[in-house]
Amino acid sequence: MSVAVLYAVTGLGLFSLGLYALIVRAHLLRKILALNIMGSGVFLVLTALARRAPDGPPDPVPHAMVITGIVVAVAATALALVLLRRVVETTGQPRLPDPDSE
Amino acid sequence: MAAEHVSLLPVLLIFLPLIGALLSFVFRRRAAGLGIATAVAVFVIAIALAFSLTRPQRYPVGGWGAPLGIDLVVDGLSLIMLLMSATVGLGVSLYAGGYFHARPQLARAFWPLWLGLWTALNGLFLAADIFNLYVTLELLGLSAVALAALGGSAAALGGAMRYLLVSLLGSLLYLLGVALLYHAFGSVDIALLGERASAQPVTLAALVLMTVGLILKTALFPFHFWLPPAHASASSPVSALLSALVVKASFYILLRLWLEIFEPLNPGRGVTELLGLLGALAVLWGSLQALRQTRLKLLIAYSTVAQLGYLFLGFPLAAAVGPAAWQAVIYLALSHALAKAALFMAAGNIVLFGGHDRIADLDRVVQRLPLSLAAFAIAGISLMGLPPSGGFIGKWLLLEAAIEAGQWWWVVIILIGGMLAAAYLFKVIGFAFTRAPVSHEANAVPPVMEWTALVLAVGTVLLGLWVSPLLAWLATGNPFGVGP
Amino acid sequence: MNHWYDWVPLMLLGSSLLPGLVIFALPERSVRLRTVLNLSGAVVKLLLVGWILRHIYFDYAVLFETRLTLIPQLDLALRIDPLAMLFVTLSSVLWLLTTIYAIGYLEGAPHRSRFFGFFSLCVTATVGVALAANLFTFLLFYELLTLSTYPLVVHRGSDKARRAGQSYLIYTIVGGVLLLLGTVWLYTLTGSLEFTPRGFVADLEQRHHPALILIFILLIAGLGVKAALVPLHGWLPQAMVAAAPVSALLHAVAVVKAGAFGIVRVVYEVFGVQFAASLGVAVPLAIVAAITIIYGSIRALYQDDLKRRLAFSTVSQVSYIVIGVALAGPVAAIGGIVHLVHQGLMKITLFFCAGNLAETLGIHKISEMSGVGRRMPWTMAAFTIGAFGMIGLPPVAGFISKWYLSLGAIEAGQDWVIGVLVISSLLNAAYFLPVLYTAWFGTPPERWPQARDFGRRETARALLFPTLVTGASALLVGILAATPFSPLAWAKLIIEREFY
Amino acid sequence: MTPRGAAPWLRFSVALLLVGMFAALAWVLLGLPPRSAGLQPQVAAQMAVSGVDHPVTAVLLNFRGYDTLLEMAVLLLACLGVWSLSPAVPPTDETPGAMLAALPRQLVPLMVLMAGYLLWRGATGPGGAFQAGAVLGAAGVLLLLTGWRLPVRWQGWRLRLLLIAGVGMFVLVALAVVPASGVLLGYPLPVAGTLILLIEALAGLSIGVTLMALFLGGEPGASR
Repeated sequence: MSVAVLYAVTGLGLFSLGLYALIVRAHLLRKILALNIMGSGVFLVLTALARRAPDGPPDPVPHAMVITGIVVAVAATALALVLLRRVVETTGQPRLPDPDSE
Repeated sequence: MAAEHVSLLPVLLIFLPLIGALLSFVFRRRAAGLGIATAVAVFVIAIALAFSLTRPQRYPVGGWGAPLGIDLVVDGLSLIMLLMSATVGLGVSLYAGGYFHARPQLARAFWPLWLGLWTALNGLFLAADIFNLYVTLELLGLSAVALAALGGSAAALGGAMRYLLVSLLGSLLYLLGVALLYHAFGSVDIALLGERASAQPVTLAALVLMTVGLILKTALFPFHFWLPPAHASASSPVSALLSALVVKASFYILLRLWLEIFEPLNPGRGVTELLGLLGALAVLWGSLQALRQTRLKLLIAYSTVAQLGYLFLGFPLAAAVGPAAWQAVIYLALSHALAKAALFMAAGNIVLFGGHDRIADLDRVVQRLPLSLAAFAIAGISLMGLPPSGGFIGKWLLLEAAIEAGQWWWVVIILIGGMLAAAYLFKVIGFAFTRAPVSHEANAVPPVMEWTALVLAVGTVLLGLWVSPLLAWLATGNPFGVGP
Repeated sequence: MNHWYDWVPLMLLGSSLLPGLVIFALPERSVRLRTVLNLSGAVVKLLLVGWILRHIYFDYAVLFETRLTLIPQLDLALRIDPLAMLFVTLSSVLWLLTTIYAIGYLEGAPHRSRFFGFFSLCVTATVGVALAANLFTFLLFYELLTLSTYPLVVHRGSDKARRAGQSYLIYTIVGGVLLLLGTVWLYTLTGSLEFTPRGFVADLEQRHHPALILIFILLIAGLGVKAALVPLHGWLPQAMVAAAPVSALLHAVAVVKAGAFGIVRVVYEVFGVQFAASLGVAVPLAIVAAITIIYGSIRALYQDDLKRRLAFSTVSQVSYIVIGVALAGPVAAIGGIVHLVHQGLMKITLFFCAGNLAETLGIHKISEMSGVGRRMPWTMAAFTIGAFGMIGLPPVAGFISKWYLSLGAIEAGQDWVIGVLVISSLLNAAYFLPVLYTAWFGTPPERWPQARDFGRRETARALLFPTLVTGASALLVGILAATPFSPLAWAKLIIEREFY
Repeated sequence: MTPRGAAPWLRFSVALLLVGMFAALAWVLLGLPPRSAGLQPQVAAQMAVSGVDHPVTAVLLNFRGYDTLLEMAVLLLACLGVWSLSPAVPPTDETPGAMLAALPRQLVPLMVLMAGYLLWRGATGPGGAFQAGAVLGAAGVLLLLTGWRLPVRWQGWRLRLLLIAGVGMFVLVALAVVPASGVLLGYPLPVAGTLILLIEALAGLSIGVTLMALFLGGEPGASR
């Protein structure tokens, strides 16, 4: 296993861990963090595998994609956090309302 | 590096709403005017594109061309989706002009967000690059969530939160699929991937990840749980946008990937049958839930769950009879967009007028809003699949495909779905005729809101009569390939 | 569509559609404008019909057709042919009369714009059903008819009306679904749905025959809902909750006839009657029709509510048309097709009369009719003509139908049908004669349930005039059956096309 | 109250499922070819006409500039979404301690300088608008944390103009080059470097301001 693939598999691990927390944890802050960890996992997969270029510098395209992805993740996280604050303000609870209680 | 002359119209469809969003953000007081002007312009350009497009066009942004650069592609399928978003978008813009007139606080948030969402939609329908699709998908998701939360009620915020989490999860699954495909085949251009991709584990893994991510966003059963609360608790113009357009976008991506990358690799009947089965369950479950609802907007939202189910019947049917099934599905999607927008608008008028959306007490309201009721009924006819309507044509084509395929179970689902739709819609329409005391506290509904609902509803009837030109447009560039 | 002739079918539709749409938009109080629109629409349609009939009579070669291609091979097509004109003429004449009647009947009632709007839509749908040149177009207008009659059934807004509306919808929507399925299936086999004299499916390979039998069943079941074939008839008696003009035009003529008319089209111009017989589906259809005839008559015997009795009588009588068609012989077919017109005239007369009784004296039940003949002699005279016709007494129109049906049964070698006709006639007599006896010879009560005063006349002019016209017509088409312009002559012309 | 999570059996089955997913995907990754250049050769071949010297910057601002444009729209729309949700967190009146008050005075100028350097550096090495914007945003956050408040006159249209400046300039350039090169975002080579620097400068500024605005958690000066 090359180093590149090792990093990529680590990225997969982060992705899986994040997904676990996203499903299992009820606290919204944890869910938001979980999504961030998943995102980092995907970014790691993208960049790590770019290292497989036989000679010369690594493939720059995935790097550019990751920068784009990070900005998107920052934006999404900011929106999620503010939304979380509003949910806590209106319901008093940092978790999703029961959909059946409408 | 100057490319051959290609039409700038597709580019304008992305940049006009973006510029509109920026301007309406800076010049807040003029937001509504700017928004409506943008909407009219986008609509006109979409129509112009429809009449000028004779063969599919590829537009290399920056002049680089795939795989280094990003290409935009217009073919019949994108064209129909663009027309759909242009028509519903114009309708919603006019409606929103009336709706938000009395709520300037919300209006100034609505216009830039909505125009941003429109940018994302048009960009998405034109994209030919799976990473670019990811960016448009996120732009779409975030603006949709922000719009869904605009209502500000606890239900709206909770619904938006859930929507955001699901949307982000879907995007990440999709992005992981993009990463796999790029690193396996060295391109993110859909056409190149279609040429290079071969049936191997990494392709299958990408297929599964991307499909799961996208059906999450499309709210296919059993991932539909987030849709009804988010769509029902949003403010009415937003509900119309979410149900009519936003969910179609992720379906569109799925369809594109499927047609150009995955289907030629023959991933096996298991995949298509499973998607079809989930679609069938969505039709049944969504309809039954709609029948159970006591609130009008929730009923309409569950109806969306059901109607989205039909789209997935295309997978098994296209595997059996070829492109005709996709034609049917796209026609259904188009009709649903108009009909659902009209329904949510009419429901919005009813809520605005009577101050509530309890179905059992609607009789006090609907009789005094004959235009909205007419819009509701006419749009309902299309959802039931009764003639003359686009929904009828779509259902006819789908039935034809199912019968030709000899797959009778889908036939039964399609027919039962239609009857259930009639049941839950007539549950509402029936109240138009009961004798009810006239309510006293009623808010005036701006006429433009009633008329736009009605015009969109009548649009579904026109879709039932003006079929062949639309099908001819859809066939531009043969987006569904040739049948088996 | 280059010649202006080709717009004629569209004009036939437009003459009721446009007034209908305008009427929807009218405020409740503009009574006069609404009346003018209604009547001028009806008159224009009648003039068009007259012009077309004259045209066909003198120059049969001209074919009027309006066509819009929806999907390749699938057209929205309206065509004028003799069978279509039979139904169009019937509906146009009766629409004018019923409109006059309804204007009188609904004077001062709420929501009249809505009522007349949907009324016009119904007539449009009926004319569309008649003119449909293929099964696809037929289906389209057939469903439109369902949708536009629903508001009329629930128009009163009472709980009872809503329940009736619900049951009407359930029946008709399920029927529509069956029809849709049959139609699409047929289309996948043939690639065409154009109505063609003597049918267009006979050329299909042998291996498709089981499918064709199923398609036939689906189509007939779908149409049978509106034609009220037993056991699909349940909605009809319930729908009697609607106002009298609705019962009269729609539930005695337009809706049930649309079903029966569809059966005629399917048997003759989709399958072809010979081919249907060779598939072995014609005789079962005749048996279902026979059961419906007997069952409807028996149920009618037990109704005290006048409109319900008439409704069950409709169930029974409409199947005369079906049985005539199913017997697969030209003579019986003439009987069946001519009954389309005859039954329409007679039944609308009866419903008008029932409406007159209800509106003038508040009479809804047969047990309240004692001696009403002396109070309302003109109305009851018309009623008597209608009832005699139903029983089949000469010279009223009903006799002609039954005569041809019986001859046809013998010709087709189905003698048992004569037995059915005889039993049915006896039953008809059993449920109509007592009514007539009470009405003419019973003692009038001290006071009527809800009498209204109309001065020297027995009831409002707008109510009496249409009743007398239809009653007289029912008599005249019987007496003048042998003349060249009678419905009978027209039916013979149609049958020539279908058989030879 | 802390919300409880899923039931144990659910956790267990989810964990099992995810382990399976992880294993399957890891196996897939192991199956990828160990050597692959991706698009690196194509990028290298076109570097000369990209207007910059650093490949990542070339991809971001030129080859796939359209992605970057949309991605800046994502950031802007998220900010719009935040603003539409709530007004800014009301500032506290606590005066920071001496240490905190002194810190930004030392650091912020340095950070601004750093941002400028990163921006300029982006043309030839790692760096560019995003890195610069991030540092700028951090400077803003630092200021806010130490009691600095956005002046009222900067809260209205001026702030909004700053927020859209990056996307706005990008859109402007993207369309303005169409008459010259015939294609959207097709920079004419002689001015490509300049245009990219122009876009990057405004983008960096907007990103910094947007990050700071996001940190406020709502629209400054708005009332609910």
